[in-house]
Amino acid sequence: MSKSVIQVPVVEIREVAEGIFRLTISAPEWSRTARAGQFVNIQIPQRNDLLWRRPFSVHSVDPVRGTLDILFAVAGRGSAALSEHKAGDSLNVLGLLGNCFTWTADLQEIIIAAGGLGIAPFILLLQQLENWPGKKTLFLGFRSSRQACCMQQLGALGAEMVLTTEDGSLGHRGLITTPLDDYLASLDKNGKRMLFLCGPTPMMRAVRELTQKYDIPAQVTVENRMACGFGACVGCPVELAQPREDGQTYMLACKDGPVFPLQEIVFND
Amino acid sequence: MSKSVIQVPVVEIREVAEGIFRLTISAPEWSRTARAGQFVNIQIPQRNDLLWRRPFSVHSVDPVRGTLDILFAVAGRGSAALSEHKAGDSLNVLGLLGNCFTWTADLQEIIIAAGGLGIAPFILLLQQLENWPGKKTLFLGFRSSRQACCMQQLGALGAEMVLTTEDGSLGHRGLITTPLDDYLASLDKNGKRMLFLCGPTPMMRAVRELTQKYDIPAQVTVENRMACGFGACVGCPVELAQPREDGQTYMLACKDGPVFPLQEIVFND
Amino acid sequence: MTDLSTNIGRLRLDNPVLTASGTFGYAEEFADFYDLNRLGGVVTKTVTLEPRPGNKPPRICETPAGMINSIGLPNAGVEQFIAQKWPFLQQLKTAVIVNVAGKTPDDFVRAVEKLEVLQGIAAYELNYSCPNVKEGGLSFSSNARIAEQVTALVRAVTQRPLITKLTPNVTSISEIGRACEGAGADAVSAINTLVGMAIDIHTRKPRIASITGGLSGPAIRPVALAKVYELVKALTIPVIGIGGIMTAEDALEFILAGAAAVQIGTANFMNPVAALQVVEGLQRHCEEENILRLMELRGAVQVG
Amino acid sequence: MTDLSTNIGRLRLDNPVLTASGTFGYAEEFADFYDLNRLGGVVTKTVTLEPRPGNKPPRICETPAGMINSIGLPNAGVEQFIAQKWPFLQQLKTAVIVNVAGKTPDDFVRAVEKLEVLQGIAAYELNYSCPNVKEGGLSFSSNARIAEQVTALVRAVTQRPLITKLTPNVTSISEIGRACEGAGADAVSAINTLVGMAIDIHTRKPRIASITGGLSGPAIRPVALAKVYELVKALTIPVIGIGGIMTAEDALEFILAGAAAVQIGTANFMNPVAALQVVEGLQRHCEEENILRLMELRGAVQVG
Ligand SMILES: Cc1cc2nc3c(=O)[nH]c(=O)nc-3n(C[C@H](O)[C@H](O)[C@H](O)COP(=O)(O)OP(=O)(O)OC[C@H]3O[C@@H](n4cnc5c(N)ncnc54)[C@H](O)[C@@H]3O)c2cc1C
Ligand SMILES: Cc1cc2nc3c(=O)[nH]c(=O)nc-3n(C[C@H](O)[C@H](O)[C@H](O)COP(=O)(O)OP(=O)(O)OC[C@H]3O[C@@H](n4cnc5c(N)ncnc54)[C@H](O)[C@@H]3O)c2cc1C
Ligand SMILES: Cc1cc2nc3c(=O)[nH]c(=O)nc-3n(C[C@H](O)[C@H](O)[C@H](O)COP(=O)(O)O)c2cc1C
Ligand SMILES: Cc1cc2nc3c(=O)[nH]c(=O)nc-3n(C[C@H](O)[C@H](O)[C@H](O)COP(=O)(O)O)c2cc1C
Ligand code: FES
Ligand code: FES
Repeated sequence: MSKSVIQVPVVEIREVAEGIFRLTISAPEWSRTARAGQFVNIQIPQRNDLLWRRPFSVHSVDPVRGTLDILFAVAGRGSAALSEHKAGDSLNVLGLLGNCFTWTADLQEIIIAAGGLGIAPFILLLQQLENWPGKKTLFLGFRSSRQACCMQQLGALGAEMVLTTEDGSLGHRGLITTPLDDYLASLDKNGKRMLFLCGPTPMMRAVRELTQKYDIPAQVTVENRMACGFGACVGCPVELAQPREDGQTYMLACKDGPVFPLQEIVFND
Repeated sequence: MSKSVIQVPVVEIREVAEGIFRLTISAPEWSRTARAGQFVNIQIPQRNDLLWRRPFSVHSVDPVRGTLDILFAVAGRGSAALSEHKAGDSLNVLGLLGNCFTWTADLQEIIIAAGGLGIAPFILLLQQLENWPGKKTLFLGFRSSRQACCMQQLGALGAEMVLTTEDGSLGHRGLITTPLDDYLASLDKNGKRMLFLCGPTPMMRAVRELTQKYDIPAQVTVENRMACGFGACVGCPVELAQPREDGQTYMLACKDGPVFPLQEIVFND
Repeated sequence: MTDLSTNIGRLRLDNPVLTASGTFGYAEEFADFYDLNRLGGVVTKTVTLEPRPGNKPPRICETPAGMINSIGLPNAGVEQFIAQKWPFLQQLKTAVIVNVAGKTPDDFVRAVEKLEVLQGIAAYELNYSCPNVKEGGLSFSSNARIAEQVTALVRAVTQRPLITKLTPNVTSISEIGRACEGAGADAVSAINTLVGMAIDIHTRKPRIASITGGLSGPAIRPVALAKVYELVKALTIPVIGIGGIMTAEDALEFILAGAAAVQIGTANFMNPVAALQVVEGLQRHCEEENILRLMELRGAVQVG
Repeated sequence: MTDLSTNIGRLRLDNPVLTASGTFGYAEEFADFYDLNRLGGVVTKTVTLEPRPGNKPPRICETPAGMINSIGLPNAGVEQFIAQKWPFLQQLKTAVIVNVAGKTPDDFVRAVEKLEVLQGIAAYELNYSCPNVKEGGLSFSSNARIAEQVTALVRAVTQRPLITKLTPNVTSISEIGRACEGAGADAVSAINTLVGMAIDIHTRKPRIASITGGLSGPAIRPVALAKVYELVKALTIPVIGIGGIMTAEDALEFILAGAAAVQIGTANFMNPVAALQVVEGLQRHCEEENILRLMELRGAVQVG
């Protein structure tokens, strides 16, 4: 798929939870071709002092309307400016960037572990998996019910869901790793499964330990700082746990990723 | 009058002619104390890459509503961003800055020469002169009727008006200096008069020649580039035609001006 | 109550926020906006032995996140400074640092000698960026030998704290800093502006009459921080950080890098209360992070 | 049709817009976005004799109107460059300039010797900013004697046009430029990045793992323009202007200051079609102003 820069209208923007926005843009081609894990890189026009674009995962698509959604949190200056957009405003978007989650035909189950905004890429993933015959189990954790989002979309997408909040205001109280640990322990050892992960670094570390403990292959999507998003600046390295055969010790988050085999990479921060 | 920085709402903004906007802010104190020639220095919040505030003359005031107007043209990045403001938006404004037009009690007539946006400070001047007994004559020139503004306000302010446009689309065709020359020639030499001037540099040069020719004292307001607007950066010098007694060769546009005796200064650009 | 105080050699400041020379006039220009005694101190516009008219306009232009200036150190000379500006400055309870420049080493010495009669000057800051005609246009500040010589000569005529202000336009700022330290400077301040230029493509003229000028503002902050960090590692005397500081967060970067104080420059133009807001922001930061003495953070950057 | 062509010594370019080393990969990364042959030329990412892994993350951070990078010249070495990257580059009809760096003078010579076998390299650009361990961490580019030596050694092994890329982090860039000219360089390019630093006040860590890095982007444009203007006055060989060029207007400032060509760096990240838009903007400017040959504007800045 060739990358391009498009100038597109905002179709809709909604605050779906506290400080969390879903922004819909018109992008007919991408709405048909986007794969879960891929991202777009958005110019923030109001903030001429911000040099870089801001990267966001493709959250979901509607190929019929020709739209693409991102789900984002107000984390700083750029996302704050983005959240002030209105329907009809024009955005300069670079996409589709990065690789995607992949699975083989012989899998029995896909387990998704998402922390907070880490849910973003998985709506598209579940859309892609709509007619997939295997089992889909989603472990989803939020800090509290105030940050919870995507419940409605998830309801329609046919995954079994385990929900936690740190304060117990929705679902089980605690971190997602507790029920995930129990669940992985309960599984028979011979089934072919894959775990997909997206969330904050401490969660990624914890889930990595679990996948090691239960020997489950896993893919993770990383969120490195990015100046370009398409391999030009070499500023977004992901360290490999083992150097590759050709001696390379780093991969690029934007080009070789953002999805990586969980065991193969080192979390630097 | 002590200077201050205030955070105030935009009360109204209107495009009053092609690319020319009148912006009204709430500023009760300044609406009572502003004098014609003084200016405010406005931060452009949308444009974080623009370091400097943008200076604009006080255009008119409404002490009853407690508002102050500026009249501005879209000249570049900052004024373009300013023009996109809406009523209710908040602006950070530094004021009141600079000196003002002054006149003595014994004058018979005040002659105003304004080119284009140069009309901006003179509405306030005419407001101040409302009960002044002398004669007020306004020479006002625009490029064409499309840029003409303030006609309604001027109607109510009791000045005799000579209007020109370069393309003849309103008033006399040509430059303001032609009728001004005729008018000055027609005056008796003994009357006490003062001319107030604001306009583009070529016009200021031409009017200076006329005031020399007819020996009429005049004051002009200048629009130097300004980093601060209150004497701190020393970046806005106005060159004196004759060094002062203490040897000084420059005055500051923002602090010693922006109003200067027309004969005493040199136009550098 | 958090302790924001800091020491520049023997000079104790209530807080580390100073104003940068040439951006704060002689302080009077800012008296309308806030109580100047809330600052750690003020640094005056550069004073020279003889009056200087300043450069031809245009003297300033705006650049991305910065500005270029070539003001030319206009001032009425040290005698008029004493007569006209000192009476106001003398009333201030905060530290008043007088910035001095000259075309020759002797100019510096004679200007400082005249200032020595004034009671209450907290320190001198020597501005070496004035072009030195004798040495072929090179500024004092880009030559370690000359910087050393001027510092030593001024050191000989005053007991007051001496701060030498360094230019970033050199291969090794720490070499110059070490020369000043060796010659008896009590502190260095860095950075002065970077040499910069801009052209109006429509008129095809330089945007500054003197062709090149000094770049300041947020654009240069990363350069300033790198130079301050280099100086802190190389010197034992305190370093005062200057360059693009707009907020308390920016000031903290310099303190973490090891600066004992900071100066607010260009920010004063955009926001006349900027320096006060930096003081308040530092106070707030300490309260939020339970820091009892701000200077605990000095040099606390975690490297390696 | 306006003539946008320019000459860098013997090298003729269809237009003066090149891409800056390290910001355009090996060109392939941009092939999706536009026809690369519309550029005056491309400069490759730095190639070194031996493979280099690059620096630890974080390697980049954003600053006001700029960014800091410390990528560390990761590349697979000159042999892998020839095997993996050259096949794509070779197909381009536009000028391909290969940027070379080394830790020792000998590294430069051996890398260039290996590249000599390739048909179609338009020129070499020598990147002297790689820290030279032998000379105590000083980069080649900040020492005129070493810059001269490396230039002369490489000059001896190739007939191809040689461009030496200069660092701005020196007291006198024209001194280094003159040394390169004297040693046989066909052109100089300037500037490489300014040394810069930023600290995350919350983690108290430098924002770049290597503590300091290189500042680029619009923030540094005024510095770049001043250095280019200084070089143009001091040298007889062409100067290629680099630093914060985002638009055709920015490029024109450099051409008016005397640059024979320009390189687009950081802009490529924000806007992948930036370099093409500069070409188009220069074309449009010439048409609007009735300029038949763009290079009529070279050095046309009106001073005094
Ligand atoms: C491939 C990819 C996909 C992403 N998908 C999503 C998504 O779907 N939804 C979402 O809300 N966010 C996502 N992010 C993170 C998002 O890009 C950052 O939150 C955003 O760039 C912050 O910009 P800002 O201007 O608001 O914050 P800034 O003001 O720039 O910074 C605020 C804080 O965030 C940190 N930060 C800035 N940029 C990044 C970054 N790229 N990665 C990590 N930390 C950063 C800064 O260091 C600072 O501490 C993704 C990032 C990547 C790389
Ligand atoms: C005391 C004073 C009073 C003024 N009153 C008014 C007024 O009442 N109405 C009005 O429309 N304008 C007024 N101006 C001019 C106004 O400040 C400028 O038009 C405005 O700052 C341009 O900003 P910008 O960001 O839109 O343009 P920029 O993008 O910054 O520049 C556009 C062009 O305008 C030039 N320019 C920028 N700033 C100035 C300046 N301060 N003076 C002259 N040229 C400049 C630039 O060199 C450039 O060529 C006044 C200026 C001063 C100093
Ligand atoms: C308009 C202007 C005038 C200046 N004048 C002086 C001066 O007279 N003496 C001096 O030592 N530094 C002078 N400087 C340099 C500042 O003190 C400061 O070192 C520099 O601007 C960097 O800080 P900043 O980025 O916070 O402005 C001046 C700077 C500006 C912008
Ligand atoms: C991320 C990044 C990587 C760079 N890598 C190199 C490099 O490998 N070799 C080199 O000579 N210059 C390198 N540079 C410097 C640029 O080529 C250029 O000289 C500098 O960035 C200034 O131009 P700009 O402001 O347009 O980016 C790099 C710059 C950046 C931002
Ligand atoms: S963000 Fe530029 S290479 Fe990955
Ligand atoms: S604008 Fe700063 S002194 Fe006049």
